[in-house]
Amino acid sequence: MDPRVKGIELKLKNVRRIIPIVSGKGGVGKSLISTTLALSLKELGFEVGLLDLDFHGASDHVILNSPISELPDEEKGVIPPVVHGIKFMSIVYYSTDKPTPLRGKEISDALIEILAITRWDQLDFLIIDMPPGLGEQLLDLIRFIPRGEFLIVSTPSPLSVNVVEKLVALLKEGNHRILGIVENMHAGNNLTEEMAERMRIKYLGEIGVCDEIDSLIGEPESIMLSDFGKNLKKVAERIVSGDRPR
Amino acid sequence: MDPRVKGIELKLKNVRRIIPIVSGKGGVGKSLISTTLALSLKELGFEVGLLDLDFHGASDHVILNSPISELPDEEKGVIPPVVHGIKFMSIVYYSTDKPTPLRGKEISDALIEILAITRWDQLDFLIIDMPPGLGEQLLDLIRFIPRGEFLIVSTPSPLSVNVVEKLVALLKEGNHRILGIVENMHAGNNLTEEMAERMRIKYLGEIGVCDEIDSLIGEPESIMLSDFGKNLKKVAERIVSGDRPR
Amino acid sequence: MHEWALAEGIIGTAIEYGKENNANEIVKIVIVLGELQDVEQEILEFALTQLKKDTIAKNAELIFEEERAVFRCRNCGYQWNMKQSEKELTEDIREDIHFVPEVVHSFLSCPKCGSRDFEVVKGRGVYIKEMVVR
Amino acid sequence: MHEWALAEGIIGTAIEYGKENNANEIVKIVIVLGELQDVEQEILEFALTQLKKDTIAKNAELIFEEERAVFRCRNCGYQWNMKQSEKELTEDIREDIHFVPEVVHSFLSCPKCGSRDFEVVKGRGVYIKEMVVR
Ligand SMILES: Nc1ncnc2c1ncn2[C@@H]1O[C@H](COP(=O)(O)OP(=O)(O)O)[C@@H](O)[C@H]1O
Ligand SMILES: Nc1ncnc2c1ncn2[C@@H]1O[C@H](COP(=O)(O)OP(=O)(O)O)[C@@H](O)[C@H]1O
Ligand SMILES: [Mg+2]
Ligand SMILES: [Mg+2]
Ligand SMILES: [Mg+2]
Ligand SMILES: [Mg+2]
Ligand code: NI
Ligand code: NI
Ligand SMILES: [Zn+2]
Ligand SMILES: [Zn+2]
Repeated sequence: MDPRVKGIELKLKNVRRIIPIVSGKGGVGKSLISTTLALSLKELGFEVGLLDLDFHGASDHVILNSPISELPDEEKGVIPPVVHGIKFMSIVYYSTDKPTPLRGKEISDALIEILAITRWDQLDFLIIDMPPGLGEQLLDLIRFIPRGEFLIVSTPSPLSVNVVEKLVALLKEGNHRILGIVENMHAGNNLTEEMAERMRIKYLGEIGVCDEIDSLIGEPESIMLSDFGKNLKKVAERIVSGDRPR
Repeated sequence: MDPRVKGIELKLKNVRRIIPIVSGKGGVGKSLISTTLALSLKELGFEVGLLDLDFHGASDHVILNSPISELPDEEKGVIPPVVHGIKFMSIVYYSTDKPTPLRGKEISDALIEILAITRWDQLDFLIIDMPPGLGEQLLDLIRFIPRGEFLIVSTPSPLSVNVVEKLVALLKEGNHRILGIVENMHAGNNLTEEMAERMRIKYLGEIGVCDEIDSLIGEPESIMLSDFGKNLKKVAERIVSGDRPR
Repeated sequence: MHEWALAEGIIGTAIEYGKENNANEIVKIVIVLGELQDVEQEILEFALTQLKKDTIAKNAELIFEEERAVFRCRNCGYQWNMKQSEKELTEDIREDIHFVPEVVHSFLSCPKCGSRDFEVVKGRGVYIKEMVVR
Repeated sequence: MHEWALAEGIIGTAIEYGKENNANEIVKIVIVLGELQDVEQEILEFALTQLKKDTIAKNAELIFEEERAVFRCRNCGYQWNMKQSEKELTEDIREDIHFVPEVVHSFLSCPKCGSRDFEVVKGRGVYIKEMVVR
């Protein structure tokens, strides 16, 4: 028997809402949106955690410019370091940002381990940055955290829409909760909005192409002040809707 | 014993060069580059195959606007249908472009099966479009096709460079062959070129941001005529260098 | 007849194994046929018989064993078989699966809880279970 | 002491299992400690002893078994153990692995062929091997 599965449940007991940021497609802005959304919710007064589950393509520590050379403190579990006001956990603390050539079974094991030892304690929101694909991380989240509320990200490219639509179909078929879709790098066409309508999910708004974003990586305060940050705050408010910090 | 492993070797016997298009990072243009590179090599007179191994995010059939409702012919194996002059194989012929929620072991099995049954026969180049990540597809290619010549793709974003550098480190450490790196969506900074220098791999050229590319998806002839296509032809020529069609 | 490709793998593997073990001849090959992939024994046997001519496997006895497919749900643990999924497995879908058994995940889900996260425990496809060389 | 979190999982699992089986008490828990994760038995035992108080596991006997780590290369098939990788496994790296055993793939490679594509066959981490309820 794997005692870690029960461990996951216990560790997330006091986390009010869990929001995995998913797409199926890579490079659509999941990591930038995860990080900026976490910072936005913090700004609105909530207690926020951010978990980077994209083991092969971990990015949130780069966006946050978070130090990773020291191990998180141990105290009846692992305490996620507070970075820019949010509790942040990533495999990079342990892999020291070296390549992690993990196969599926290993990804699943690492994911379960991290969820079973991280002490989020009281949180209003846990934002989970997900890898592309429909693989282990997605299937494991569905399995171990059925109450996750998925936030879908797509760009207006037909290549993105084709892949994202499959993810949405899969989530809908399994009756999983979908908060809605955010269109990133909006570019004039309506492909994403039409897909949202076709799939009957909420269109939560668009983020335009923000030319300066790459130069702001590592400076989260500047990201928050950029057009990207401003647009994302609106998305954050829509997600929060009536909710108030406890 | 798994007879398919030997099958792979036999099926690739008459394929002269095998070029997996990799990045580690998603959304950097691997699929657009794979497809356009295959078409460019064809234009140069070579016999070309294109294999889409990104099972969760299969895109090449969308770019090529290739029909997928009919199964490829069976004849002492499976004959990859010829699309725009190139032999094209993808899991979508069999999944009928429905969502394929596969875990690692299953990805590996599907990959081995497809490689073991597809009859490429005589080819000058087999281009393999790879998924993001350092997972099953990458590890299996390394294992089953050690003679692959990896073509790396990155964008100038620090988020891309951080991930791509890990992939390159992994490939170099294992003494795998690296053709070089293509910078896509070039944007003024030198991060990719500097990384190429730091990692001692060849910088094969840049492709600028091509605003019309999304509107050309599904029209490969138009892609070939676009700035994207023109830039990629230069990359193709660099890859071919002295090689001539047989 | 994509079975020919599978047969090439089998004979190729047998010969390689024989050589590695300095065998003069391959006496017997036991081949398991998984129910999911639904490979026709006669077709495979025909291809194998053609391919083993003029090799050290030319006199090899070919033995076939069928293996029933068993699926297990990773979500609820339920186990089931092909018969129970008969309705979903139309002829078209069976043919897709015949080529790439993993696409079964695009078409089936757990009959009990509906999850797509299931495992093919047994009966996936073709493999060599045993070989006798001399 | 992140062992506390592991202990919570173990006691939580044991109690749940007990309830599902309508048990009055948990008599015994056999816990395997994989060498790779290097969990200290005393610390884990202390945490378990604290956590089982006032539960149906309060009198449970705790039995620990060590499991040696075995690695196998997927590329060349070579099998090896921790001792053979002693040099690579500095104290810092051992600590990283203590928290997330999979990061061993960032630090080790096959001693024979150099491949990073290896499997932890045995001795990965902590699991419950056996439980006796009444
Ligand atoms: N709104 C935007 N405007 C311009 N570029 C963006 C925008 N959002 C994302 N990007 C670009 O896309 C790249 C990928 O973003 P990232 O958050 O890493 O995506 P993912 O996590 O989905 O792979 C970034 O490096 C950045 O260059
Ligand atoms: N040179 C380019 N200029 C503008 N957009 C591009 C360019 N290359 C790629 N893109 C955009 O990036 C997206 C991802 O490309 P794709 O080939 O699917 O990447 P990958 O296969 O690496 O995920 C495309 O949908 C397209 O919108
Ligand atoms: Mg990301
Ligand atoms: Mg792609
Ligand atoms: Mg069909
Ligand atoms: Mg360290
Ligand atoms: Ni067939
Ligand atoms: Ni510890
Ligand atoms: Zn089920
Ligand atoms: Zn090895």
